[in-house]
Amino acid sequence: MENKILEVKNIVIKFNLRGKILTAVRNSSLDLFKGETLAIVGESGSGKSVFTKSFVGMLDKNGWIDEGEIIYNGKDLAKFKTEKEWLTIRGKKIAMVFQDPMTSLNPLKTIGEQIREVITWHRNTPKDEAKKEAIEILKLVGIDDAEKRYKQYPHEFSGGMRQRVVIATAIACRPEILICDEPTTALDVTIQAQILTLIKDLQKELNMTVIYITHDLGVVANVADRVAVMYAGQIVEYGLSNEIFKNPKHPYTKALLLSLPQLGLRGEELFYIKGTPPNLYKEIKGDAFALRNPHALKIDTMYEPPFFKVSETHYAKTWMLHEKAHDNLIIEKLEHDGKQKKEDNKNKLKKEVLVSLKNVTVKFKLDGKQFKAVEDVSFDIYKGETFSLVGESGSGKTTIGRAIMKIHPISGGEIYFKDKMISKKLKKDEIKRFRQSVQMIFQDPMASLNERAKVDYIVSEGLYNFKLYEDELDRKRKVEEAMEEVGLLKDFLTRFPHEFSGGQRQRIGIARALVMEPEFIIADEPISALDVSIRAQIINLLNKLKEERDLTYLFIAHDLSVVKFISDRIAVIHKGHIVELANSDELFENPLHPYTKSLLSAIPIPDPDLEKNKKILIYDPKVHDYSVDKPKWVEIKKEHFIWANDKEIDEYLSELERSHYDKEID
Amino acid sequence: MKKYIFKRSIQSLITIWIVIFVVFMLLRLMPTSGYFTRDDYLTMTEEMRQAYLKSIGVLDPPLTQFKNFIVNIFNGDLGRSITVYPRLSITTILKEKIGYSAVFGFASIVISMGLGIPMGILMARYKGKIVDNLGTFYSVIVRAVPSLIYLFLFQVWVSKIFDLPMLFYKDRPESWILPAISMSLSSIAWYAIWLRRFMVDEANRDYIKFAQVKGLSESYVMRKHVLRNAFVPIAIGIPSDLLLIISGSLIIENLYSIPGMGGLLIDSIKQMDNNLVQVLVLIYSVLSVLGVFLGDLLIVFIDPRIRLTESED
Amino acid sequence: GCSNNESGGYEDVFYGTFSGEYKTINPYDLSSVTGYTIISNTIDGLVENDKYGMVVPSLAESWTKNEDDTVWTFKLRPDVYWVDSNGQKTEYKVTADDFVEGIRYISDPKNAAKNFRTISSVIKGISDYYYNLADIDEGIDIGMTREEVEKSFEETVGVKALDEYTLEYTLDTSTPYFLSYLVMELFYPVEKEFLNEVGEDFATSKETLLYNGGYYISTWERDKLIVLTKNDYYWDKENITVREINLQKVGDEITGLEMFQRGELTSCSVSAEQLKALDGTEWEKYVNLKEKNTVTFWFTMNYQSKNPEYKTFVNNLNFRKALLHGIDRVKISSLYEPNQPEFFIRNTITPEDTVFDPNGVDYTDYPNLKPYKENNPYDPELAKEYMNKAIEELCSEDGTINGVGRESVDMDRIAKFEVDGKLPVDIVLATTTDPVETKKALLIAEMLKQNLGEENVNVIVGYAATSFQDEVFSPMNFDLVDDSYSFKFADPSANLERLTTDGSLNEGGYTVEEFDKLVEEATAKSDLVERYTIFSEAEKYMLDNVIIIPYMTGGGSYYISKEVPFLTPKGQFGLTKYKMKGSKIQSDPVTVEQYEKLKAQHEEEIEKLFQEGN
Amino acid sequence: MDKMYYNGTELPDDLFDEIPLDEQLSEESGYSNYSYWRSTFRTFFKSKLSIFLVIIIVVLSLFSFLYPVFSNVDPQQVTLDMDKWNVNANSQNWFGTDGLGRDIWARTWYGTRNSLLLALVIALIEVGVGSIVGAIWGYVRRIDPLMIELYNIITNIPSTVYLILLSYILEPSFTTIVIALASSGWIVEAKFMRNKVLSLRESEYNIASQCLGTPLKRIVAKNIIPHLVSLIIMEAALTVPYSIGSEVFLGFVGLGLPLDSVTLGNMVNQGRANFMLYPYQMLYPTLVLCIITISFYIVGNKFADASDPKNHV
Ligand SMILES: Nc1ncnc2c1ncn2[C@@H]1O[C@H](COP(=O)(O)OP(=O)(O)OP(=O)(O)O)[C@@H](O)[C@H]1O
Ligand SMILES: Nc1ncnc2c1ncn2[C@@H]1O[C@H](COP(=O)(O)OP(=O)(O)OP(=O)(O)O)[C@@H](O)[C@H]1O
Ligand SMILES: [Mg+2]
Ligand SMILES: [Mg+2]
Repeated sequence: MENKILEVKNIVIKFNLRGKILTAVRNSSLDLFKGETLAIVGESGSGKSVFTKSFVGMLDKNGWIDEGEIIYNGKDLAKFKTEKEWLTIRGKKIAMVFQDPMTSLNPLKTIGEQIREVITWHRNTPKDEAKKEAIEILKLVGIDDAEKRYKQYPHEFSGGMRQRVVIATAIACRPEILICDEPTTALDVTIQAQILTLIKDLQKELNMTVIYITHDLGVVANVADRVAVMYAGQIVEYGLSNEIFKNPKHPYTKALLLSLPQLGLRGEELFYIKGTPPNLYKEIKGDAFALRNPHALKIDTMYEPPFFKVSETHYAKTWMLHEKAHDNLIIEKLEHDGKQKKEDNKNKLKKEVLVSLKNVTVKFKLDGKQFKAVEDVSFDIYKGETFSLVGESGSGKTTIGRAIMKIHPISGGEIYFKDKMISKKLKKDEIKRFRQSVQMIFQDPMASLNERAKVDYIVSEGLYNFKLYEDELDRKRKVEEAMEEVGLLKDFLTRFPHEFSGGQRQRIGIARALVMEPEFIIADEPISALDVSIRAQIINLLNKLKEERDLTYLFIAHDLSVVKFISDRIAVIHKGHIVELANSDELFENPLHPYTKSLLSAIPIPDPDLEKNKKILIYDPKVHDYSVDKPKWVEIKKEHFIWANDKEIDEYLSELERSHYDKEID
Repeated sequence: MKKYIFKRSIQSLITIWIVIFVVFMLLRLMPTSGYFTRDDYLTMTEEMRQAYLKSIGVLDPPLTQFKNFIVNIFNGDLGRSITVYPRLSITTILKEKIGYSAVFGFASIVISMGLGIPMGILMARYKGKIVDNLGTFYSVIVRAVPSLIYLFLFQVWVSKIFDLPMLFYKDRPESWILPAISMSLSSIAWYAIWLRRFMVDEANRDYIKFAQVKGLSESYVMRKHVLRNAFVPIAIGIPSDLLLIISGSLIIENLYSIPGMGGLLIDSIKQMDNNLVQVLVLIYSVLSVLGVFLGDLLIVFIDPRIRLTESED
Repeated sequence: GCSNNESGGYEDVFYGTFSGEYKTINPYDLSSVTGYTIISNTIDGLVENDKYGMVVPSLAESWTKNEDDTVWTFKLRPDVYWVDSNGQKTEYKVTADDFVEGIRYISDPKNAAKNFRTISSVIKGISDYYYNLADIDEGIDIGMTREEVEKSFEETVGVKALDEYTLEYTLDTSTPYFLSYLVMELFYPVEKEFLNEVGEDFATSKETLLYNGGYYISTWERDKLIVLTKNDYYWDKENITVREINLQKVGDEITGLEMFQRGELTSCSVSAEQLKALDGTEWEKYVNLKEKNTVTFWFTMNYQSKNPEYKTFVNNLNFRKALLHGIDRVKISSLYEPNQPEFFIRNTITPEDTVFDPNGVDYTDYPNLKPYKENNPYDPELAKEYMNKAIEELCSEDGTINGVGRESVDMDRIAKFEVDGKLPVDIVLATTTDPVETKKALLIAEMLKQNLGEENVNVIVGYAATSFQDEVFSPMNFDLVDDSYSFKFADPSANLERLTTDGSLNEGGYTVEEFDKLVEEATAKSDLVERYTIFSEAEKYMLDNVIIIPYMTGGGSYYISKEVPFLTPKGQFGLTKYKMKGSKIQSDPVTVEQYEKLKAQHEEEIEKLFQEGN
Repeated sequence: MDKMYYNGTELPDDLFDEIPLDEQLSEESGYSNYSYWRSTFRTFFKSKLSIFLVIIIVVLSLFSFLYPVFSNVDPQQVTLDMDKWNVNANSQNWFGTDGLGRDIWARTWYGTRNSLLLALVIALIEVGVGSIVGAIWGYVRRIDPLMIELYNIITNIPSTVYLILLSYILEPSFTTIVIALASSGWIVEAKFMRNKVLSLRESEYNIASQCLGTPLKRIVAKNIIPHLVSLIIMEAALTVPYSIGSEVFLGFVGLGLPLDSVTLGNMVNQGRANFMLYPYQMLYPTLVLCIITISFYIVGNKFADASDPKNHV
């Protein structure tokens, strides 16, 4: 590529943390070319943010650039000391957008003012002119009614809109480089897709250079011209988007791609990366990934590999590319396995109803006002199946799970478990039986374990509550068994939760549920807070346990790609209503409800060619006219339910016929 | 919004009622002999004492007394003091005293905001530097050392050093200085410390980092973002502060002989001047409840987030 | 600084202080020096004292009395006007009616006049009138309504306005010392119409009071500042030499001396400790000692104590003698006056230099009392001896107190403890939380322990935190208490009558029939020598039997002042001594030397007066 | 690129053999050595000032508690010898004597012991009761309106009202003061704890415990209280200077402990009366008092900082 706009050379970034030095970025280099979109991918803690923050001098106070150069416009930014120097760069030349749109805007200032002040500040534009310009920019990022919106406060905007505002602020001064640090992680898939499109469009329109940071390889395929993969503070592989996706060379890149659930097949183990990422306090010797690489070479543990050239644009930092190394076989092996098992997933559902919700409504009081978080929801969960609940954030998924768990009281309808009504006050022994048979796994492994208790107590908590053991020895045995089952070592029992990584903690959470020997487990987004390389581990574990213990799952997620892989049936929930419910395959083949369609269209595909041509459907609830014709919950096809009014039902029916016809033709 | 104000006022009213009622009933627990000074008690026969008690109405059933009290209040009659200022109407007492406390209270608020806020800003701005350390040192002293001690030493030494009068004289302006300053000593620290704390908290927020990334200079960010936002929680307390200036400071009014409200409550409790105690408790609780209420309202106006949650409903 | 003063360089404002307790200017409800100062300077009574202590006419120009001293008639000074708080003459004149109205005011229990009891047996019918009203207020049916009783005032109560300027008092018994009552505020006049006009607000502010004295209250800021300004319409305005009396409130007495030194005050008191600190400074030469006064300090013993050990002992004369001899009054006095503490001890109940018989003989010099007056009973050895005697009489060999067993004593707020019925005897010494009182109590406790033997007595100091009356006297929660009483009028009965078995000062619950009889006998006598002789016998009885233990006079504190001494009225009781009439304030404090000189001069003049008089 | 050599070293073939995956090692790599308490203490003790002050507190407390054991000077011993009254510091009476010849050095240490004891007991009660009530209050939604009302009421009634009433109902003593001072403090602590608990309550691990059927008792004991421990320590440390200050104040308004009980508050107030003459009588005890209050105050704040995970840097 022609002209380098930014040249980063051998950057080492260190932090002083609790008296110890931590190396967050180890000797990473990067070239950025004008007009391109570079994606930096890597899991949490790999150093993406720190690396890019150093380009705008925004490292936290305890961190510093220890070595290396950042050349921009002939100047070495790494040598900048004063705020004044940075002010010539920040916002004007290099702008940055942070991860969380909820917290990036000052809640006490109007949206417009926050954009306007940048323009005024940098260009001394008079106020009204700057205001006009700000409104233009708001329009540019797709905010309708910009004049009115200009005067509103951040809290009057939805998450997606706020993120647009943040981006608008960042581009207000037409910077040359825009760094987007995971700008979509807090957003729902569909909105995420919209923001990605926006960035792409802006980049073209303003001829910016964009660095896009994400932990999700799937997302990258959409935006990036080039991709750099980071692991443990180092860039381990970079190349053109296609090269990375089609021909990954570093074992970590390969493993990441393989473990994407999009590629997995239901009823079969996903590929997963063992172990957990290294921590950066320790000095890393050799290849950081070696400990988790089942095909690691002896040399990996001794020497840090250099970059090997794969093509003019593609380099990878692994000894595997050394001519003496054996070609490894992972990909082939997996593809092979995959093919073999493709048809091997006939489900033998017994159709015995285990959990049943009938017209359940849950209300919350908010500032004295009631609002319905879940309204009139009915479905059955059959014994032995994995039933998934999918929907955007705040749609009421967790609430349904907690209502079943009797954490939130329901204000309407009934919930049955094994034909017994449980949505009323239960007797003591009924409670005991219920708590034993129904367990929950939580979204956030960091928050769901009591930091001040030892793992031993955490796992035994349920046993203690109902005295489910004969003696101390029995309890110990049970706990150890559970730990073993989730693949954790017995030694861990005496440790505290904070000593574990996210994946390990999630497994502790699962062990805690397992000791109770439940029949039914509600898994509330058990993987969404986990690192990419860990997700597959947990999914596999859940699947394994289901097989072995004949468990039934209610699996909650906001992202269809995971769900597709593990679910038997899927319910799509939107704003407290379930809008569609069908068998997994059926739903993917014949989505009817526009919301379901938009969710499906937003699933990232880890293939740049496909992804770049993908069209995202945007769901607009206004398409429904429910003012006269009230919607209802109907079984539109065998085992395919939908929330629609009569008119829509007719439409959906004809749509179904058409697709059936299409298939016939096929 | 209206509904919110309405609800909050009802709630405040209930609190005031309960407080007054509880205090009123507690006061009935006190022995009646406390209505006499030693001299009185000695020179009176038992009959005289009873007659006296009856004449001041403390022998009625408590609920009747409470009713009378409330009825009188609504008629604008706060009653007369019994033992503290025998037979003097309470309205007169308050009229005389509130002025002094209010003037000093107001002066002290002005001084403490005038000094405390800049001090807090400097401390936040130069966190960890000398200014910050000095400010912290000052506030530690003021907050950890019992106020009586430093106020007393301040009075004795400073008046000596600057040759200022040790007592307050209405007609000598220079005698207003020491009490006004002493009264602000601790609130200067209060404003400084909290403003600093809020500013430091604010400065760590994502949107402040984002504002910096936007290329705005540190001082601009400090002024337009950090300071403004940090001032919101400080502002909540201002109505209370303003209303309660009339309550005066016991120690300072005592040390400088300011005839304000400061010691009135303690005196009236010690001398069991029921009427006065009740009125004072009434006033204080109305003011403090009102202060909190106004603080909450103020926040509604300066913090747009709150307005929304209300109007949305 | 004398010389410069003689050329007329006197200051005309008096700067003083007052502390917290001063709350009201109701002339009939006074309880503090400040109150006395204000009222005595703003309102005049019938008579006053001059600078030698002689009774001289004030609003009364002259007076006569009947044969047996029961009817007293006063001729008032004409055309004296009441003035208001602006110093303006009002329409009201001071008339005989105003004096009648004063008596009417204090005789109504509703007005809760302080010290009413002191005069309740002086004026004829006043006591019945008062208690009738009290009964009615309390709801007791006495066969009359309040209105009826009030109407009966003129007939039943012995005070009458014979005409505009003639006033007559009719007394219960022969009262030759009646004039000494008249300097009390209770005999002060109040303008009837004005009183009716202001009603309940009377004397709650400077506007609701009228003045006929040398000054009027021109500023009265509660708890802050009181200013008395010279009354231009005063009948004796030539003698009002200080234009203004300015009293500033101080929260803490601590600051007084400091303020004086900074020139902010005309006069200030000096505590014993301050005195010591002034030693060797330039201020030393200015510190003068106040004359002693008629207040007597004495120990009250509880003869009905809840503490069985003490009760047994206190009813034994030897033990009481041990106490009498075991208390080092000089030491106590030196808490106030370290330089010549001996001067302030007083072992008689009646103050010396106060009551004189027609022959000019001091009552305390009567043979019954003279030995007490002159001898300091403090004698630790004797104390020990008496203590041992008492022990011998009351205890068995092994130190068990006869008839006393293990018991718990509950003097609720003051002390709560167990007695074991063995020596040492527990003694509860009750005191207040006032620092000086506390100090005194601790000192006394130490004395008793040392002088009676730690093996014999154990002193428990109990503190009354809020009200001494409630916590100590009413429930009789004490064994030993130290207290002081002022002497209210010029007759031994002032104290002795109150000390009888049923008297209001018998807080120890003793029974002294013989004493009662003697007092009764004495009061009936109108011949003063005879009367005093019987009183002295009665007093001797109290002292012989150590029923109470007087030990110290009031006064005797130090002060520094710019006010020339011996110029203002002098009086042992009533309000006269607080008058500023004739006062002169020089620009430098009065030195000891100057004081001594003036004192000698003053005494000389008195001597001369006496000789002339006799 | 020639890959035969790495930094000049030859790379033998066998280096390129696969090695088996060590499960244990791969899992261990996620192990973090972070420990909340260790970090808290490390952060705390990183400050030399903290160490110094902790040492001061320990030494002063030890000394004041051991002094009565090893010394035979009776702090209450009055002497009749007037020459020994109000003597300035000398070799025999290190801090001099007071107006009755009592040894101020001995009194200071007895006073320190008593004041510390008083303050610690108050701290214990306030914070103890406060945390337990606060934990329950925060956890049990139903009682919230009631408790809020109670809080408003208790904080609205001036604490002098309780003080006096309590000294009527109870005997005036150490206990009374403790109860009186703690009577409004506990609810303030409880409110503080409640706010913390509210944020803890919604945390997932509490929901998890509920799902496991853990009874409230154990949730409070295991899930809530342990998270409050650092707050409890901090609050307890901060209550100490506050209680000592209150005692001084009570002495000032005449509601303190009996004058013959030796406490720093009483000594300061007694010394104040003679300050113009014998400043040492106030200054020495004041010095000790200030050292204690300031130390506790700073230590409390430092601990608060240290126990905040945000500061574990
Ligand atoms: N202020 C800091 N002090 C100490 N360590 C830090 C600091 N900021 C980041 N680190 C450490 O540096 C490493 C890299 O952090 P970084 O934020 O760059 O990760 P990331 O790849 O952006 O992860 P994520 O996807 O979670 O944002 C992490 O181990 C982190 O703990
Ligand atoms: N305890 C509660 N009190 C009040 N409102 C609540 C409570 N819990 C949830 N809600 C509200 O109910 C709605 C549904 O929340 P819920 O947590 O069920 O959503 P979700 O689909 O699980 O979202 P996410 O994907 O973010 O977890 C949201 O608007 C939420 O704010
Ligand atoms: Mg990051
Ligand atoms: Mg959820």
